[in-house]
Amino acid sequence: MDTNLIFTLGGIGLCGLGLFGFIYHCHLLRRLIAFNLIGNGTFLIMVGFAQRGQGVTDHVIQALVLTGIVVAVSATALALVLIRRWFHLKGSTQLPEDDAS
Amino acid sequence: MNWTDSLPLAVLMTSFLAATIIFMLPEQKHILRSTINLGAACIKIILIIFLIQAVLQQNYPEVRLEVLPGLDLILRADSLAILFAGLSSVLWLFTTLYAIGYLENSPNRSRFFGYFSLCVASTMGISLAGNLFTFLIFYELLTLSTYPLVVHRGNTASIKAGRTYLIYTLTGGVVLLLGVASLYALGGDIAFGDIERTAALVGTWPELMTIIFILLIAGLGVKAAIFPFHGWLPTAMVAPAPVSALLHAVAVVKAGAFGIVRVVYDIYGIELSWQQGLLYPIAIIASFTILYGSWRALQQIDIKKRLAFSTVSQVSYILLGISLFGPLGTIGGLVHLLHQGLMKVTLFFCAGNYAETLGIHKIHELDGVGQRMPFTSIAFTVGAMGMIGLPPVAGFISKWYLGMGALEANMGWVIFILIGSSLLNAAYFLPVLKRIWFNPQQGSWPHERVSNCRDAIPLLLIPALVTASLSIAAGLFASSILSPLGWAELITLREYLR
Amino acid sequence: MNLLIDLTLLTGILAIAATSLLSRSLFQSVIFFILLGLTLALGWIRLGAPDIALAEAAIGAGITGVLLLDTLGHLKKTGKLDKDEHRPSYPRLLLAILSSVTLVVLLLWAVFHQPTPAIQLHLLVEEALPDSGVSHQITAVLLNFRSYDTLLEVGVLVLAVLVGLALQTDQHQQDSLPGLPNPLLHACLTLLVPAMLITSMYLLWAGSDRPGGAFQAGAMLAAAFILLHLSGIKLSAQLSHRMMQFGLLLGFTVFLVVATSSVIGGRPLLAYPDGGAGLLILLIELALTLSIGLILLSLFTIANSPPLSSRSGGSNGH
Amino acid sequence: MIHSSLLLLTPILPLILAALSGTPKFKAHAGKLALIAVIPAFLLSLTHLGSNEISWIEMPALLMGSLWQIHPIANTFLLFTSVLWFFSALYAIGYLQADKRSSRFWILWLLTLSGNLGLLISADIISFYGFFAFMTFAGYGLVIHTGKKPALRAGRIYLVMAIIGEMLILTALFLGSAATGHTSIIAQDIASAIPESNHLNLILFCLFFGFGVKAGIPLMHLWLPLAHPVAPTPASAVLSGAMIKAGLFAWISLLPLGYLHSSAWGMMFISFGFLAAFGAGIVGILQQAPKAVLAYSSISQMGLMTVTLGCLFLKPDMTPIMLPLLAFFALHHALVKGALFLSVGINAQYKSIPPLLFQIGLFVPALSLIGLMGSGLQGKLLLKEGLYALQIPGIVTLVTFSALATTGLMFRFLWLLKGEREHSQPATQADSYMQMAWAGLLVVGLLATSLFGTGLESKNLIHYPMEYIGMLWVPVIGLACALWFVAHPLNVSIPQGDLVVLFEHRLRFPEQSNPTQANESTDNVALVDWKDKDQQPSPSASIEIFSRSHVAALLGVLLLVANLIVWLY
Amino acid sequence: MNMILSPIPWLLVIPLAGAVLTMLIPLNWRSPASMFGLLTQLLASLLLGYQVSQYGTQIYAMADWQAPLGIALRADGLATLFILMSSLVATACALYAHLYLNLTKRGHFWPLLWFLWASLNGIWLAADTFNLYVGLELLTFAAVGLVAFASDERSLEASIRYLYAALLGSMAYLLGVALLYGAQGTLAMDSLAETWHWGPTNQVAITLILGGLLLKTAVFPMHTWLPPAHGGALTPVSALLSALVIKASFYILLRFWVEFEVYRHLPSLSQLLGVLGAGAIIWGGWMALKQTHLKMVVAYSTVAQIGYISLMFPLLTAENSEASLMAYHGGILMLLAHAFAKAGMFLAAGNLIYCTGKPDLASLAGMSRYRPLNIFAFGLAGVSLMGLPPSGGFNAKWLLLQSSFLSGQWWWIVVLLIGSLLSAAYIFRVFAYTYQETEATDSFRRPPITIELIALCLSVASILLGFLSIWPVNVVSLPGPFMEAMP
Repeated sequence: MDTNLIFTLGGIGLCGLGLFGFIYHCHLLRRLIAFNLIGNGTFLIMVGFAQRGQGVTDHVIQALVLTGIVVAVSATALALVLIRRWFHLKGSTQLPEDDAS
Repeated sequence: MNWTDSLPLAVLMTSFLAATIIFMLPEQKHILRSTINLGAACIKIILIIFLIQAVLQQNYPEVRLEVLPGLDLILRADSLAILFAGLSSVLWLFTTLYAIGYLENSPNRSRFFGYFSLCVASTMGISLAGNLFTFLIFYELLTLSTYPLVVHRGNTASIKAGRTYLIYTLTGGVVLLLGVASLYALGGDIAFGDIERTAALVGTWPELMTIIFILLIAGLGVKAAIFPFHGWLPTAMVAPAPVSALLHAVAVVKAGAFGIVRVVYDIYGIELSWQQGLLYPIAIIASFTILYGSWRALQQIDIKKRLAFSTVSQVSYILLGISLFGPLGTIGGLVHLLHQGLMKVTLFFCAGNYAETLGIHKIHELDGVGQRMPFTSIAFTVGAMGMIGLPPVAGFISKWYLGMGALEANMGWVIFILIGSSLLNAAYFLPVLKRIWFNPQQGSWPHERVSNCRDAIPLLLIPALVTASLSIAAGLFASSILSPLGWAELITLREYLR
Repeated sequence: MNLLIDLTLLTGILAIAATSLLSRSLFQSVIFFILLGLTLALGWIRLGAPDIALAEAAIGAGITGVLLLDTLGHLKKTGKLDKDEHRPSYPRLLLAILSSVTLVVLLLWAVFHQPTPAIQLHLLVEEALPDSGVSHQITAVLLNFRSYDTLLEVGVLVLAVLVGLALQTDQHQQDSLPGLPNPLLHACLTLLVPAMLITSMYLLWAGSDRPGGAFQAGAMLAAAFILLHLSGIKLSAQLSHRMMQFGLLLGFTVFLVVATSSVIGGRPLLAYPDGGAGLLILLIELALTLSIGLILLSLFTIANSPPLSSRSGGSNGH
Repeated sequence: MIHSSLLLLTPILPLILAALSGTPKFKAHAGKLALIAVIPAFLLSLTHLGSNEISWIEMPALLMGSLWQIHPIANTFLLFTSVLWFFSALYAIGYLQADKRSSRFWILWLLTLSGNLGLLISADIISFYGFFAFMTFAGYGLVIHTGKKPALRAGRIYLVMAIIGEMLILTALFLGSAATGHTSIIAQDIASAIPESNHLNLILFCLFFGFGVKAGIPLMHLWLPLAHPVAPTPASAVLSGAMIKAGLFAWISLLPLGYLHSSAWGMMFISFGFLAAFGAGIVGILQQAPKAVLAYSSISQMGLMTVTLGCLFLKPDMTPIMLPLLAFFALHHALVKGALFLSVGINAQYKSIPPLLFQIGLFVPALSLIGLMGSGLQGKLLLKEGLYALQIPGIVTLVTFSALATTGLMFRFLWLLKGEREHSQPATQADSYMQMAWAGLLVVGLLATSLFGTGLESKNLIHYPMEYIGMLWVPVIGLACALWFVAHPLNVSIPQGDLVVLFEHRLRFPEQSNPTQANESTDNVALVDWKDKDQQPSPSASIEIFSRSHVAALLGVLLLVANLIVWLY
Repeated sequence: MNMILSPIPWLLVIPLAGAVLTMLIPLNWRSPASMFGLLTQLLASLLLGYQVSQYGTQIYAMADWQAPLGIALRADGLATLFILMSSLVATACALYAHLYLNLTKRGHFWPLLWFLWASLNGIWLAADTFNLYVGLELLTFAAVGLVAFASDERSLEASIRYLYAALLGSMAYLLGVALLYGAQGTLAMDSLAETWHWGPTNQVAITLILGGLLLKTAVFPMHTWLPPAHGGALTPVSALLSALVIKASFYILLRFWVEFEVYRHLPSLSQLLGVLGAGAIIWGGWMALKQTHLKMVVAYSTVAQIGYISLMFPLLTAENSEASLMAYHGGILMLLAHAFAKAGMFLAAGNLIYCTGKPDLASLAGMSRYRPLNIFAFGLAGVSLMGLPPSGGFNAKWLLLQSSFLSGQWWWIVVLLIGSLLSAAYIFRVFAYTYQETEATDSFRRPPITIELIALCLSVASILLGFLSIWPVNVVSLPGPFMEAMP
């Protein structure tokens, strides 16, 4: 039971929670948060799992996670731009209910 | 590389290029368009003459293109190909001429003639195809290029008819595709005439090859309008007359029939098909279709519908001929391919003339039209006589050979089919002729077009007269070497001596 | 002891995440989300990844949180925030539970059957580090070994702004939010902003041999800019549009130019000339920091500004 | 060379003239063209008269290799055909003077003529069949020329019967040609090959009934008594005189006469022949229209010829002797019957003719037909002599007795003409064309023996007066009976076409409830109704109705019969 | 070979530089600059095509660091073909957009297009799993931007939907990559393939990657985001999205499938993909048949076509190596034909809508009279989509059929055939509308002939592919790691 494994498990939990939220929620903001949860979970898994395998601190994967975080924030920002536009046009915070995710 | 080798491609390209140019032309350039159309048609005929020469010298020009590994696109002019290509090219010329007259002052001519040329191009492709794959390609192309012609009028009826047409032909195409694909899966690329390969396959997988045969025939049978698959043909009658002529006389139904000829003769080989017992069912279905088509034709009151059902019946003559094992039956089937084309096109031209000049669509409106439009009526009479099978019109020649072929193949009962069909043909054509010639005119014509011609306008009349004369000539001079019969005999000779 | 901390953190993370997801109030969700980011930063430190911890705190929690909050505020202002939020349907709940449970089970299964990796990439990194021009592995990976990824990643950032700008359709938009006339904030800012700028510079500088780097520095810069923006000092309005754009693109452009120059010099793309790696990396990082700062700011302002109505756009076609 | 060109011209000249007469320029002179049209045929037959020479012309490119030839038997047929058509055309010029549709009539006339002449010179079955069909279908136009209701009905039945006949013929031709091993289409070869065919009986059946339609054998005769009265008189003349012989000619060319000895088929022919000879007599006597009587007379006479053919199945070796006799008898009948038909038209003009001449003109052909005068006497004697030589018991007696029927018919005919003169019709204008034609035909018919009988060993009856008396007793009995009937009228009449009436009613009935008909648009139906009430019924509607379902029914029966035969043999 | 002559870096640099440049220079300079870019890009693609077909697969080490540590680019036959395809289609769409959009829109369009193109080229060439992730994200953003670009409600909704789906997909992919890295310690595909071993970790990783990519490719039950996105975007964008963008994730999937020999170890997953494909064919076809808006028909058609392409997966598993090769060729050809045909069809559809001014089918009446050339273009594209000969679509279908026959998986034949009937049904339904003649007076706008010609060119290309199929088939069969991994 080392740190890497624990945080990997944490990542798994975050992913599970995030996926649940992403599917379950209709509200676009909530889904965005859920997405970010998945993202964070994934990052945790990336680092934790890789380091558990390598047995040492793995800088490569950390660099990748950095990239991932930046991408995630861009995605969030982009989504927010769209959501706000959507809200502005339709006054709604969710998409018309014709499908799930 | 002989220069004649590129001829098949050139034949195909004349129509393709014509189609492309016509599509590009603005709607108003009628004269230029007509010139291109007719010019292409004439060039094509000249090319075909060259091809005939080549084929007579036992030299079969061929063009090949590798499309996929082990799968070639082959254009090859053998004698059978020339038979069909010749018919199509000649009839194309006249149908074009007719169409120019028929569509005078109507909209959308650019579109019409473009697809028209495309349709002919695909017919050429069908006739010159050197293997089933190539055949399939052009066969489907034909479906596509005729659809816009069927729906050309754009009213609800024609769109509905177009849908029916598509449902039938595309389903047929799918079945055909299935057959062709499975054949290829079994034996790879089989060129037409390579019947030894098929024989080997049949030796290995007899049941499978029988199923494939059925698939192929069923797929092709849709276009050939054999019995359960004939439904599209009468509904497609809403198309303008030149299209009906084209559909019924040259392109579509013949493409199906021609395909069956190819499958039976050049894929399976006539002897093999006979030994496998594949021909007998075809004979039965064809016979049934012959009688059924005629029977339905009797019940129609619309001229074109009646002609359509007549086509259903007549095309099966070709199949019947194919299914009779023996040179005479083969000759009969092949020669009917041409004869029926000539005669049916004549009839449709005439029907179109009646509709266009006097607005006549129904049979009972024909009373006394012989006085008003004698030349058209003469042409119609010739066509009808041919359909009934009276000499010297071409129809008799085919019927004669079919009958002889049936006896040769020891299928005497076929004679009664022929006789019965002739009876029915007489039953539905003679009353029409009687109306035309002997009934007095009833009131005024439904919709008379003002013109100072006594008959239809020359552009409409001449093609009808020419094809009528051709159908007489084909019968009258049947024994000359370049007649359809002579050519069919040549093919048959080569087929059976192989 | 460490285990205990780890487990506590784990529990905390999961609990906060769950709260953030399931909380009735959206505001609460966002707050908990930010909290999660901070907790995660701790976790990253525990995982031996201070760089990520920094980035997580600055970007994951900070910028994302600000963006979310700002949007939330905007939604709140129009007052329709929770109105049309109806309970999701039952099948959807089922689907959600099912898929997340499947995912978790799969992941657990995968994690507990981890094989020993055949390749030890970190050894290769150690080996190649001297040639990379920097002494910090992460920076080496980001800007030398896998600089191509980074190039594309900056592209992603630029692209996000670009999309926002394209949607905005009109460059001279007025912000909907007025500046916060909060004197206290103003006072804080006078202290905070310079400090943040310095931190940012430091992070950038430190990146070559210890945790820190362009992204963290950029995030810090952005935070400063956003604070300024919120306090009414609008960078985007003051800079000319062209300048702003140039600033946004500076990092990417420099990166690209360096990359291309190596091709022209006969080397593979992005290969630094011998000995020039350190300098060039620094140059790129500098440009990147500025650009990232501006980009994140732009993302904030773009998201912040209401778009023009759709009628002005798309006059030509659908 | 000259023969070849004449052979060619024989069928083609009428065709060309038909095309010409369609043009406005020649429209007015179409009748004269019709006169010219027979000239090549006539010349051809004259040049071959009496010689045994066979001229032929081979056209390998035409149809499936055509062979046209003229041989002695055909020559006889060609001779009377051309003569009869010539005089009938002459007659028709007068007959149609007031007819607006004469143009159409002449075109059809020429077409029919072409067919009729062509079939006589065709040695291959394809041309033969072609010309035969041509004649049949063009002849339809002649039958319904008047466009009146009975004409249309007759035309309809004519057509239906003709088509059935055509199809039977075609079957026979298929099988016949197949019998030669698919090698030959020459009639002669086929005739000789038929006995070897597997389908011998089917072929004979088809030939017998197929051509029997034209030749008017019982059951197949239905159209004859209908068509003849309604057709224009000159058309009736050629129908009954010339075209009816086409059936006989076909039999002669295609039946395996001389190759096959078959008592069954012989008896079949003989029994049908006698049935025709006597049955037609009885039915004919009960007719009301003079032309109908003549039509039945034709059936009766054709019966005699059928009998002769039947005899040849019993005694094949006699064929070469009998055929010329038969041909001559046909010639006689054609000319005389033609004259009789023409006299129906002349009947109305009796006032313009000296009474004595008129009476002679009526009686001479009648007597000739009975066999008491002129060519009839000669023909009948020759025929009987031939039959004697066959040594088939009873035949000659029965043939002799058939004169009874003929007498009755002729009496009835003349009686009806007399009635017409007295009662109904107002006398019409004299017409020189008609009278000329009538007179010409009379003379030719009377002198046929001396003019055309060159090839036959003619007997001068003056040398055997007793024979003459021997021939006389039957007609005398017939006359006596007839007079008795005049005194005691029976008040029985059989409708024209006898059996067809039964068929028609039986077949027509379900037509009223034909759903397909009802389904046609309602305004259409209204149109038909209106037409029905008007003077012009919608004839084609009814013919379509007829054809639509009942041609098919007939077809079914036909196929059934054919299959039965196939199975039986 | 000299490094400077290799077109690979230029294939990435030019679009990226193009993106930067077009953002910076004034609006009215952007188009000419882009035109120049298009030209160079085409040249570079052709050069690459030439080099690869001459010298075989090329490996390009980024920043001169060899693969496990650095990032390698790999131009094998498959990648080259896709580069060429995207160059041609993107050029056509770009020219179209230049004529179709107004100045401002155009100004924003160019950088997005260049980013899109860069990401596509990056994905085609990538040989590194994480690099693929970044490429996918770049692609997603560019695509979402392009969708949202129409700035109306529909497109906005579509873009949000698209973004969410794409983000989820990317994240699943990333998770898979994380597991792979954890298990094997490398990200480069070559070294992954070398050290691959089928433990649970890798299986889960592949499942996750599969899921993510399926979502991004819009394979059947996860397709719902696609029709609104593709149907609601501006015409040239729709064309780009349908023709190229969805192909990217599919391409990655294919690479994984073959290079890691997934087909061999998880055959049931292959069958599952086939089933999903079948579902897509039928459902997509059916939905296309029910649409009332022209572009939605075309968009649903994409769903169905993806189904066709997915049918190659179960067929790849065939024991008969000839059959699997055929399936591979068929799938690639289908993909290629779909790219051209769908682009052509979208452009033609866009022209029609431009003419009528309304997006619905019913207002197309009389169109085939008014714009025959355009209808012709639409029809030609339709021919390929229906899989009717002569067309690339047909050849592809032919190969798939042959493959199904040879591998004995006959059930796919049924699906293929039903699918082509369905597609014929919905395409001809559109046709029927255009042929209708109504009394209403025609008030059509006339599009410039050039944009019609562009649509026509693409459609004709899809038809020509039917005659030239041998070339792409040969190119994708060039030897390389990918082909070695093929069964």
